Amino acid sequence: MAAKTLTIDGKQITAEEGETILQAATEAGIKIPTLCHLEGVYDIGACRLCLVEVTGTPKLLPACTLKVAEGMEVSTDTERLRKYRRMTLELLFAERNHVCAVCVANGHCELQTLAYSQGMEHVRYEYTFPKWNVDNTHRLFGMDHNRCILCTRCVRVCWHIEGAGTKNVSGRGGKSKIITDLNQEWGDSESCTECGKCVMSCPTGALFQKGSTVGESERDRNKLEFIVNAREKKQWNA
Amino acid sequence: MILNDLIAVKEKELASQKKIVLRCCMAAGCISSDSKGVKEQLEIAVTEAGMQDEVEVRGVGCMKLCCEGPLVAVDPKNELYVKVTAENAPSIIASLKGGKANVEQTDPDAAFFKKQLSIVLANSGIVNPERIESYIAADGYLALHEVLNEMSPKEVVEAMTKSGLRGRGGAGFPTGLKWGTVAKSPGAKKYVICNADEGDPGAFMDRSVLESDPHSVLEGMAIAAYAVGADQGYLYVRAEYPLAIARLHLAIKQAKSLGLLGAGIFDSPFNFNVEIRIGAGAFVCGEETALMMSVEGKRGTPRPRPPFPAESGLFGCPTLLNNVETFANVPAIYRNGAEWFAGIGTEKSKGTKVFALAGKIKNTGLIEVPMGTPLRTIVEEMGGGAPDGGKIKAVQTGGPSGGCIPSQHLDTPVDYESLGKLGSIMGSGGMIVMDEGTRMVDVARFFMEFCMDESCGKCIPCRAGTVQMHNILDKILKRKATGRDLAKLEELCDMVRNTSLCGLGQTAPNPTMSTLRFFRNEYEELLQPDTFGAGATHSQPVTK
Amino acid sequence: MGNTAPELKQPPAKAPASHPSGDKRFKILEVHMKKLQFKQDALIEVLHKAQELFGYLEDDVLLFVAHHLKLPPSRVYGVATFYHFFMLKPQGQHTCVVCMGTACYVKGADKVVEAVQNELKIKAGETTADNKVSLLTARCIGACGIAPAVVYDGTVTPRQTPESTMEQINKWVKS
Amino acid sequence: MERIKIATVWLGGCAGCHMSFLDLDEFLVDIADKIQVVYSPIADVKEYPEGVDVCLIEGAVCNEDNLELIHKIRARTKVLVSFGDCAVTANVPAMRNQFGLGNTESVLQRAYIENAQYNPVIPKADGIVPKLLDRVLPVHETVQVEYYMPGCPPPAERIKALLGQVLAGQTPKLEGTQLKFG
Repeated sequence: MAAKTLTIDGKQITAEEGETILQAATEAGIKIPTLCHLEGVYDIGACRLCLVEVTGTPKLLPACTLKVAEGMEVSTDTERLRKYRRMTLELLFAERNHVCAVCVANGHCELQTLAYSQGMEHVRYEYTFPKWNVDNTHRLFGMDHNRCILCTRCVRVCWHIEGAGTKNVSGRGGKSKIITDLNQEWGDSESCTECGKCVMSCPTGALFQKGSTVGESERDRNKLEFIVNAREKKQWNA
Repeated sequence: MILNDLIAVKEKELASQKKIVLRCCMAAGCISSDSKGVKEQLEIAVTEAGMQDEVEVRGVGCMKLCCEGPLVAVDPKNELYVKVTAENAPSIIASLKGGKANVEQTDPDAAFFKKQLSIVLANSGIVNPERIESYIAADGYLALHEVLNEMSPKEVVEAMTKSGLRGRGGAGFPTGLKWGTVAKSPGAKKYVICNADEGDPGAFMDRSVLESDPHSVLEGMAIAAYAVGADQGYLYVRAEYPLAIARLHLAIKQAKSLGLLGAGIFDSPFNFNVEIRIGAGAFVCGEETALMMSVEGKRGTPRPRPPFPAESGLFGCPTLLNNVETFANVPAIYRNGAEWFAGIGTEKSKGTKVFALAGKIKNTGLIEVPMGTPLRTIVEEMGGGAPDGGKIKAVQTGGPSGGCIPSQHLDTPVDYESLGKLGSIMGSGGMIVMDEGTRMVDVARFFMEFCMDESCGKCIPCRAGTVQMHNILDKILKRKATGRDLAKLEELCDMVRNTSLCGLGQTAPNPTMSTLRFFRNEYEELLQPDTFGAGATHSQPVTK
Repeated sequence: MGNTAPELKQPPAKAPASHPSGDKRFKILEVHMKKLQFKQDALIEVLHKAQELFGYLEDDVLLFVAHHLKLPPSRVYGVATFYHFFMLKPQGQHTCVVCMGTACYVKGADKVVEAVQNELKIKAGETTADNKVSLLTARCIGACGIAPAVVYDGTVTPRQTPESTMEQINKWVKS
Repeated sequence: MERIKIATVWLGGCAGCHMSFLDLDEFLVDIADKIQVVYSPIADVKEYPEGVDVCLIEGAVCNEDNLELIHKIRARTKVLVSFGDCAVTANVPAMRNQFGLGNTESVLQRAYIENAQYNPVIPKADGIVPKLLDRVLPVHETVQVEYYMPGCPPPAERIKALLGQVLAGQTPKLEGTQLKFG
């Protein structure tokens, strides 16, 4: 593997060929906000929070799928990017019913954390207050669609890590919904292995373990990475 | 099949040509006005008059002046009957022996026809799209033969580059450059895809090309496949175009049986198979990465580029993707030479462009004009202006991704750059004329609603941003919005355009932005006074 | 979903060769899938065929397709609901599709939809209570030259007005 | 130095933010000589006065009374602070919005009839019981708001930080975890 030299936020960095900007930045201690990205599963560039500016390219590009290149100049934290990130978060908060005060993930929610770390002090867009249901039919887990941000992490872990393909997205646009099998109740699913990886992967309180209190709902994401390393690289470093 | 066989087919077809040909439009528009019945009755009338040996009633593709359909043309008398009904048939046939048919005619030499320059539509309304022999008689598949026998793939790409053809799907990417990139991409398996998912509401050029001259698209695809080293092609067609699909199936079958598609084309080592994939009603599938997902049988959600399809496309292989009109240009370019093509149009936009002229205009239908033709020539001279003495207010190009060009800019030449400067795009060729009765905020909301419904939902700015923008536009129309809402709308336009994952989201704000640019007063007239009562000293510290 | 996901290896589906209901249409669908070599990428083609046979895609049919193409049901459902062309609910005996493309819209297609909605007391996308008429809208059927266009039971009809549309619909209602 | 006129107001909310305000403890004593509380649920003042410098607004705008009051407050106040999640996001009071926007009747039905253990009746007294708005709104959707203090409730430290900045004559700015919802 050839090494590539590039600058991120003015910092000279050497990265392996094939690495993404997000990986290279993380290794260099530069934090780029992400939401749909999850270590261990493939990236889809959907949440647009990790967009960065690349000198010479008019378009903003997602750091999670953009590969490093020799001589690249990347900016991750410009005024413009910060503004767009705040707006993206505002749009998410206005899209469904995210009521932090009464959420199982309060205090352990990536959306909540991103909101304050990006300085989103209020939402300027009108809340849409859609009516979504809560699927409480599974004996171990529940899904509250009101809190879903459609990052599809659960869909990807279910496909890519567990291999069951229980979860997918139905519909499109704002009507998109995470489904179980043929859009049936989770409790009736034949394909679900009850492995709980989807719950571990969820950035918000949309997927939750039943019976756990707010304090317990911290997710063990390292476990997902551990499993991927074990399966793909045959490395078991817990 | 070798060249001599091809020539034999052509000569046989020409030799069997009858003295008089009645061309009867059998494209979807005229069929909906019963042109099938017209054709049947014409055939019966010919038989009854005992003229079978001198008269051919030929079902042809689109004859362009759709608003006057069903159309029947008489060769060589150069007569064009309009709004023909089945009952008119005997009268038309009787007139062949002299006299005048009691059927409305239009002047085939009127500006609508005379100002056209047909390359893509050269066979449209002339050949029978259901017979490959008819296409071969018009020199069809000659270009493919020449390319396979006399040019290396590299030379084919070079000629395409020289022609200056740019993608007709909307963005105008140089076709030669695209072909070259795919050709150079390493990979044993490559694909060619024809994007026939004409999704712009108000555009029907590709439908007409597929219905009227399907073989030109197949030939174009085969030449492209040879140039880039592909052996498999897919035609992705909208399910809303059943007639086009049926004719394509037939065309593929006929081409295969003559050895013009399949294995060892023209006895060369070149193999090329084409499969049809039918869309299922998703505008976003016009975006290339989404289209490929759909061809793979998945949800048509786009993915970030790079990697570009030219490097990693369908099933992860290098893939060439062009639209219908682009491919339909290809045979003519190799038949007549790249220089010939480069001699048409403007400096940066070569060749012709097909437009679907519709909306509040007298002559609706298909037109093909050289690049650089002023909009005014198209809408006023050819289109005949607004009907009933109305006044043209704006011309919308590029559909939900384009903009509204106000009447004061009608002298703009139609080319990629000029339209871009006005905040619109060439688009795939939909051209909707709007008159004084059209409210521009309503138009903006119409397109925003379209984008909102068609957003795939993958990325947040497009999924949630279009909803918010639509809500604001709705609020403005209901006279409930204030200047603050308008400011929010403009901010969202900028954000969604710059942060969305694919072209759908990136261009969704265009109709709103262009109407704001040229018709801002229409927005402002609807705004309400702000009752928010801002704090008088709000940025001041409050200490006394 | 499943952008770049590796193709899944599902446990062999234990689907019966044909459907236990004995409905012959399942057999026809299966033959069609066989012709397409049960290729997973032919899912959309298969769904088209299924809708042609059954009129709409009920759960039973989707499950049958999933088993035979060896795809997870969630994927089949995800695809079926992504595309507007696929119907998951049965349609009325007659369908009236009003084209709402730009050309039709500026020539008054919205008035046509409004008239039908008011007369039949249903919204676009719904079916009358007696199951006689379904009102649908389309995003452009490419018939812009003859706008506004309405498709009655599959037949494209040019230059429609609220009156001409209601005339056709009333014929159905009275039949 | 003239004391800064401060008001606090309680719209649709649980009063938790005011409890948190009282948690300021000694700080309240520290600032007592710098401020004058001119209107508050914890002070018995009937009419919102003119010329208020800063108003902390707890709660969402839920009914016609709230709406009338907030407009009056706006007209008579220099700086408005959305105080707590209900003011900033409409929070829990807005959860009724999901159950039919513009359908307040079904909300009342649910609260006063279906869930009633005794005496199921919807309170209706024109001029006394204010009418519910079609939808519950965060304060900034009704009037201009200068500063936002999220939290359910905002911890005393957060209130202290903002008030401290105001009293120090600075433009208040909350950052990082001080902006945390919930």
